[in-house]
Amino acid sequence: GPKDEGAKSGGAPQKGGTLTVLNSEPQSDFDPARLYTSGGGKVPTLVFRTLTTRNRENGAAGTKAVPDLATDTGRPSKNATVWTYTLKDGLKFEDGSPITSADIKYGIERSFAPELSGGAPYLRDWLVGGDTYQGPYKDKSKDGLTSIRTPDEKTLVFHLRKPEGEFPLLATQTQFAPVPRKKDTGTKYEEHPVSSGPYKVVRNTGDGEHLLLERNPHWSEKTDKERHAYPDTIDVKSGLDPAVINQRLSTGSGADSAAVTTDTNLGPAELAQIGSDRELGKRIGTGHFGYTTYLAFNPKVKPFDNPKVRQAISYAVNRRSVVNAAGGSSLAEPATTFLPNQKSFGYTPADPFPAGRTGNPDKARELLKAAGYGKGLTVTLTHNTAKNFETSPEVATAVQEALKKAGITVKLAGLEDNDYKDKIHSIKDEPGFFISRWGADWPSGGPFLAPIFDGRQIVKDASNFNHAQLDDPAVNHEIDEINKLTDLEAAAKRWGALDNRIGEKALSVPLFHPVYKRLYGKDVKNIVISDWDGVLDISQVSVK
Amino acid sequence: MTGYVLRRLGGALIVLFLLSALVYLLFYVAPGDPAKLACGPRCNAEQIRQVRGQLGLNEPLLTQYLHFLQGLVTGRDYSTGTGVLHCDAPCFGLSYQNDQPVTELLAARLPVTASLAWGAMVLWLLLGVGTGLLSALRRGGLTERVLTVFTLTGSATPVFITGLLLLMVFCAYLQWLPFPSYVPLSEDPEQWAWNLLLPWTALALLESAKYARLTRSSTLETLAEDHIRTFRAYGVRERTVIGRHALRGALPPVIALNAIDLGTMFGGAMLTETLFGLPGLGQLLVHSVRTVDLPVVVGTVLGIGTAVVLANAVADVLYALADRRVTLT
Amino acid sequence: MTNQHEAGIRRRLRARPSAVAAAAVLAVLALLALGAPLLAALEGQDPTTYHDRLIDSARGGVPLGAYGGISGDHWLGVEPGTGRDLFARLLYGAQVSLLVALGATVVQVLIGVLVGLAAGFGSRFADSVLSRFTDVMLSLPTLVFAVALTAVVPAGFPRPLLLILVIGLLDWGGTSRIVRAQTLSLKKLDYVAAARLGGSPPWRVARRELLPALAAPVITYAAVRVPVNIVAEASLSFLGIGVKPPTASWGQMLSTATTWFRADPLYVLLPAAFLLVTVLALTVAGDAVRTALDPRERSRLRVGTRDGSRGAAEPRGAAV
Amino acid sequence: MTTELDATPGRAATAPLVEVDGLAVTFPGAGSGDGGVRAVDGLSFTLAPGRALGIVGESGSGKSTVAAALLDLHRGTGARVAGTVRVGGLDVLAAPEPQLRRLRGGTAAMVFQDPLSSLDPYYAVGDQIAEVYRVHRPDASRREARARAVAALDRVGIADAARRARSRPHEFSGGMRQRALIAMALVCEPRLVIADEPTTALDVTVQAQILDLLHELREGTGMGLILVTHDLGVVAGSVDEVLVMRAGRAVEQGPVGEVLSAPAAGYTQQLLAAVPRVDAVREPRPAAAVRAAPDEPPLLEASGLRREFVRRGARTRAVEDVSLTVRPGETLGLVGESGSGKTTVGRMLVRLLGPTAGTVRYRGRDLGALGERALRPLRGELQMVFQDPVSSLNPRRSIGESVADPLRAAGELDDAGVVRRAKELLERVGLDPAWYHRYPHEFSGGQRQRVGIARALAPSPRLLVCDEPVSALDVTTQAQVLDLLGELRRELGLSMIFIAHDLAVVRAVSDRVAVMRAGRIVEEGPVDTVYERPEHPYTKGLLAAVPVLDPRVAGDMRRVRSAA
Ligand SMILES: Nc1ncnc2c1ncn2[C@@H]1O[C@H](COP(=O)(O)OP(=O)(O)OP(=O)(O)O)[C@@H](O)[C@H]1O
Ligand SMILES: Nc1ncnc2c1ncn2[C@@H]1O[C@H](COP(=O)(O)OP(=O)(O)OP(=O)(O)O)[C@@H](O)[C@H]1O
Ligand SMILES: [Mg+2]
Ligand SMILES: [Mg+2]
Repeated sequence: GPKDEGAKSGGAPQKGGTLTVLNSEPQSDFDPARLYTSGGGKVPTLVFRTLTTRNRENGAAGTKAVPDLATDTGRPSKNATVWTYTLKDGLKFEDGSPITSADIKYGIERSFAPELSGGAPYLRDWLVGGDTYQGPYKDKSKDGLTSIRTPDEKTLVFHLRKPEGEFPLLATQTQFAPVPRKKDTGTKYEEHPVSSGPYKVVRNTGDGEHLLLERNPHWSEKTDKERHAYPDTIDVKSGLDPAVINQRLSTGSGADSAAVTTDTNLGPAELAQIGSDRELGKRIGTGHFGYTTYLAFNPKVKPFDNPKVRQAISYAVNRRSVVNAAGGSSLAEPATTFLPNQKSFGYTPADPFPAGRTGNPDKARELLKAAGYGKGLTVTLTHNTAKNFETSPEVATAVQEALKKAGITVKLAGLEDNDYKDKIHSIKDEPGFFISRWGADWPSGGPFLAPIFDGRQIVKDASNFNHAQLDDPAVNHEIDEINKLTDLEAAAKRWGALDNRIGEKALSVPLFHPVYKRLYGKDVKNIVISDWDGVLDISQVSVK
Repeated sequence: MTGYVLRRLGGALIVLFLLSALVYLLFYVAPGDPAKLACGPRCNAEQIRQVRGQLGLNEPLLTQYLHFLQGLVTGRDYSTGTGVLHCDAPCFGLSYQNDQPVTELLAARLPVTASLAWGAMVLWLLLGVGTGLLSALRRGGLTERVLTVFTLTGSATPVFITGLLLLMVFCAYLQWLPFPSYVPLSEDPEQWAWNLLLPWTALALLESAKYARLTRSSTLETLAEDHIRTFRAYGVRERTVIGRHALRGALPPVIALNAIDLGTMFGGAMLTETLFGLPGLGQLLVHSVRTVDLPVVVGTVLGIGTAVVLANAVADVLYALADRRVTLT
Repeated sequence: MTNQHEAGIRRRLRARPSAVAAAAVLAVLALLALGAPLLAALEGQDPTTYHDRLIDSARGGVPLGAYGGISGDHWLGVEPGTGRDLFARLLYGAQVSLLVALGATVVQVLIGVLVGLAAGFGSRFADSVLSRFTDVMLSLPTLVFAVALTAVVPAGFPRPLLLILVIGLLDWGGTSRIVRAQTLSLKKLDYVAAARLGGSPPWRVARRELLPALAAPVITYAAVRVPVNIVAEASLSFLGIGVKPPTASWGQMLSTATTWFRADPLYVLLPAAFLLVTVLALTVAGDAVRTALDPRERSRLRVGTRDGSRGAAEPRGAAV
Repeated sequence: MTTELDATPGRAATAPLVEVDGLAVTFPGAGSGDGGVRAVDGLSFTLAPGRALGIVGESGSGKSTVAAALLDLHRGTGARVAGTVRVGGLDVLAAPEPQLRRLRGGTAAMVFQDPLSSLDPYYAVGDQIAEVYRVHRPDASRREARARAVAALDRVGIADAARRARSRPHEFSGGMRQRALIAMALVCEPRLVIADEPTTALDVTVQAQILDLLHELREGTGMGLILVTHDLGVVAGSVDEVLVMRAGRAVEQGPVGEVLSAPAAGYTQQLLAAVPRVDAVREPRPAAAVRAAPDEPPLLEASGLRREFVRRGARTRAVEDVSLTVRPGETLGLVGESGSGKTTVGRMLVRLLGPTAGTVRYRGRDLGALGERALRPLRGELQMVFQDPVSSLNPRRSIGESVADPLRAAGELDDAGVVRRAKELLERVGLDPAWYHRYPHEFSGGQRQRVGIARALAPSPRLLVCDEPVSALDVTTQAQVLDLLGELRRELGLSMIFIAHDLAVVRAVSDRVAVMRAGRIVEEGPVDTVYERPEHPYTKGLLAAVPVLDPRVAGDMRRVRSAA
């Protein structure tokens, strides 16, 4: 589509040149089966094409799925349990061989192999037979995963266990990228994945730390409306410290002037430092990603079984200091709803326990008194000690300070990252009160609300995300109903309503939604940052 | 001498063996489930179970450890799904996180750490031995006082403070130097050195202080020895006495300490690597501990341990070689 | 030790102006740490209250006003992101840092002396076992150990104590080596042989003949350990296993401050300066104690005589 | 108190080589008040070319300080030097640095006491000598200097000098090192050689060789010699005049024959009287003690003792197949040169060391078969007096406590009893019991040795191993301690093993003597028999090398040695 209204300068983008990518995390998982989500605007998008893909547009327009390998975003059966796709003509792998529906089926199948773990759980949960299938390495049967049918070389039919109106959004994930069975080398595939996109891997050293991508001659621009592929070469250097990345981008000497990063944001200190520098200020892109940091309650633990206590805490929270602790108003927006404040999620403004900007301790005290804790209350707040400003211990202390005013003494239990994750995601060890965050797998209320509030997603013996262990038939039913909708706008409205309904139960206290600020090199043009995940879209930029 | 070296090495092997066992044990109590981490954030119980089997975590700890030891000696084979991946003889296993042989990961990080360590060493030797000699010669004078303050400050400053101050001055205010990031030596030697200059300096400032003190006291000690008196009594110039006789006697402990420091640097530069964002062994260790990546943790710890233990052994041998008197009494 | 001997030590300590200055600095620091609540009250602040109005929320939470927000109310400015008072945090931080460093030193010295003495004075077998064990401890990276230890310890366990234990249990190798080397050379002295001939059992020999002689090198080494342990506390905070928030320690402050060195230099410089001064003072004091306890210092002048050199040659191993 | 040393007419005509007038050296600080230590106080003497002067005196009397002052080695050390010193016409104390450097080694060369530590361990001996040569002959080539060094080594009697010049000091024996130092002194053909205790670290046989060498060189080249020593026997055969020092002052000066045969000063007399003589017949022994029935079972019996030491892979055999017996009341002397294994044997006998092979039986019981615990009751009966009075006392404990320690360990007495007994013991060895609470550093070497003896006596031993108990002491103190030991032996009926390298000392106290060499006993027998009719050639050599006090006899003996 036509690109780039909000950004950028100096003439139309041209083909040619080398784009440098400075990243902190190496692309050590470069296997489409192992990537958790689509890799969005990131490096994998240059090599893997999928059935559908994100709309590469700035802002909210970018939250829609659009066709990629397929001719459309999928044709659902009436109840949305069967989805049919047709491949475009003229699709080729980097070796010139044609891309067939079998290649896509195979790519999905191998994502079930335990050797290639790491992907998102949706395919397992949605596809018929997905819960038991173990991938093509173990299962040598001719038909493989039978819920994916390939009646011919161009057609794929997916059979789902229940209606899933958002299947086109799922089909953006890299598991839907074609993998030629003959070229599959199992766990070693990631060293040199076979490209279906505009670039192919020429060099991959240091386990994805240094990648060199060059044009894939068999990629045809005609079949791909979404990727531009302006630069001739893409040089990805990772394993860098975030501070180094931002420093190099702002200095922009040599190759760094034509550099971007796809995984590093500006931290509060960097933002403060850039401050009034106008030149740098112009080179900052702002991205939104559906994310919420919140206080989670486990009502199975006293005193959080008492809604009044939960409400009191909701009233007492001082979101201003929380936002400041999380990096200030440029990097975090105060949250009063669980759903991120974006239309695609179905955001419907609400504030069931209005705490104002700095908290309402009086109201909180009142509630506490009513709950029988008039003389004060001591609770323990569990948090992660990892030094990441979005969840920094300062957020916990900000909560602690605010609750102090309401007569609640908060003891902090900071846990080391692994320990923290182990505990909060285990039904057995789950603390009563902790800081948690949730982000969307794609921009919709479904993957945002269901794992957290769907009673059937309470996981007993693995990672559980339904922290409140809410199993409310009404909520469950509504989730099922919305999933049946294939009109995503209509669905969004109902997700918003559901969010408000759940919010009134005070099962969590939304704190803030993060905002991402990304710096890019001075010679980089055609900046596109969509609200899908707030990442600068690498497939759009040009350096000439 | 050979026998001594052999016994030293035997001892080193035992230490490494114990070290690996200890890490296995510690790992056992450390929080986090590697299978969950490797599987991704939202695996179900069945997936986790399968991944656990895939990683060999279902076996009892002892069996795992024995397999690990076996792998060290004979190598191991791993299934890639479509075929097998052979991990050659000193096989520390595959990373849980990304299935890379640990040896490869270590090999990829080693140049960074080695660049850091060796470069810093050259610098701290120049700085340390130089100032040490100077203050030994000008003892009691103003020069010594100034140098003493310098060395004390140097050794009293944690490396991340020195590093930060250096960053503040040279990168932020003066902007003379790039914010360090690693450029391989083979790629661009000039950039390599330029980028590493600050970390080298930070480490060298810290370490050189120790060397200055050691060189100083060692030189003074040698100066107090009888053979120095002999040469003075024969009219040899003070300069020659110090340059030829005192320095030669003062060097063995410096050499020995240097070997040890170089060894520790291979593992101990964790803070420096973190501060300057250099992707070395120290950073790998931090990362792998965070992700409960046992093979990498064990591999790195053993790698670092080997460096430390070897350095100690080398230091002893060097000391014995450099100081003839040790072997004879 | 004789009174005369002690007087000599005291005289030698007093004769060094740097030692006196270091002692003064340490005394002031101790007062600041102990008087933290009082001084903070004097300033009218406490170390935990957030001051949202003192920071520029839109610019990452950098303190408003020049020099990190120094003002009459906040003598040393405020912390970015939270607006907490830096003066109060520094003083309270001193408490934790010094406590942890001293405690860890005590633990290290206790273990180090015990292991070193047992290795040096025990049987050959005990020596090789303990020495190997020491080697293992010396080459074990702190991080692995610290993470493992924090995991087994219940969350309610007081953090400073945990830090003392982690640092103490990890880093006694140096002490034990020094003690062992000293013991080995002391053991050769005739008075130890004489004590054995007199029929004293080994532990008695160790206690009466060896331990007193070990005091000087151990005290000296301990004085050097304290600053090292302060830094260790800071480093553990770097790795996220420091004191629990909202408690401040210099290490914790430094580790959060690292990213701010451009935007708010004072935030870095203040804890760094405190740490630096403390460590420097401790090092100078430790050095002074060492030279004062070292009787060889008296014979420094005897350059060129046998007496001057013989004594000086022995602790070479210790320095390495 | 300048005396005309140059008695010989004719020599007086030439200008003196050395002229010292009113020399005073003060070392600053050092604890004792502001004045510091006045090590040399108003010393004057002269030395004519070609003559030899001996400076003798007890330890600490200032001999080395004088020697160093001749080359102004005190310059820059903080010591204050007053008076005048002229060497070869140069006013040493006032000379500018370059002239002083020319003097050092060029005009006057110094030979230091300790041959090992006086050479740089890191460089070849020949190179070190060549270096000194090039300092004084700057235009000499490297090769020439090396040739000179080889020649000098050859001259001092190092066989195969060209090859040995490439060895490092530690590859040389003690005697060879001392020769190398002398070669270094000779290489620039100085007019004066100052030898500061050149032989104290050496065995008697080697000592004799070195003294002979110095004598020959002096005769051959006509250089002057100043020989510093604490051993009167050493000066007897080697110098023309002596100067006796005490506490920094000269107490007597004169021709060597006169001073030694008819000492004028009381101190010199005392000194001479205290010197044990190897030819002296042993003091009469109480019959009861000596003849304690030869058939009585031996108190201690060692057979086939062997001891090896392993150090960094190198195995040294310190003691090999040593068997000996000690009967009750008897004293067995053990002599031998340094490193021959005496101490090792002694320590094995009291079980401070376990033997590698062989057995030690004490009163019929095999000590080796007893564990540490079973041994403890016997410990008290086997005691040892150590050589070094400094390291044998714990500097951090009062002497009384050190003596009381074995008593406490025995646990028989209560606290008051222990203290009482310890004080008795102190008194017994001639110390004031009131000194119970004093610390070792407050005592002199002789007094400390007494404390050591008191401690050894505390557990009421039956056998006392004395490991060179007097070698660290000067002659006068040495005599006192030996007297004390003799007394104790008589009164308490102790058996003793007396270890020493000094033949004269051993003769003075032993009933029987065993001569050790390289770990083995080469000869054993009643003391008079061995000393008067030695059988083993080694023993003979040893006895022939002992310096004697009579200068004439010394000269005769030297001639005999050089003829042999
Ligand atoms: N550098 C010095 N500083 C202080 N005192 C010293 C120094 N050198 C020597 N003395 C003192 O000066 C006195 C004379 O010492 P000197 O070494 O000349 O004695 P000596 O006669 O050579 O003794 P020895 O026979 O033991 O060698 C002694 O009391 C000694 O302690
Ligand atoms: N602990 C030890 N380790 C290694 N070698 C030793 C040890 N003790 C003694 N030796 C060696 O054993 C040999 C005999 O030593 P010992 O001390 O018994 O000799 P000594 O006759 O007492 O000599 P001195 O007269 O010098 O005291 C020497 O070569 C010595 O180097
Ligand atoms: Mg002397
Ligand atoms: Mg001996």
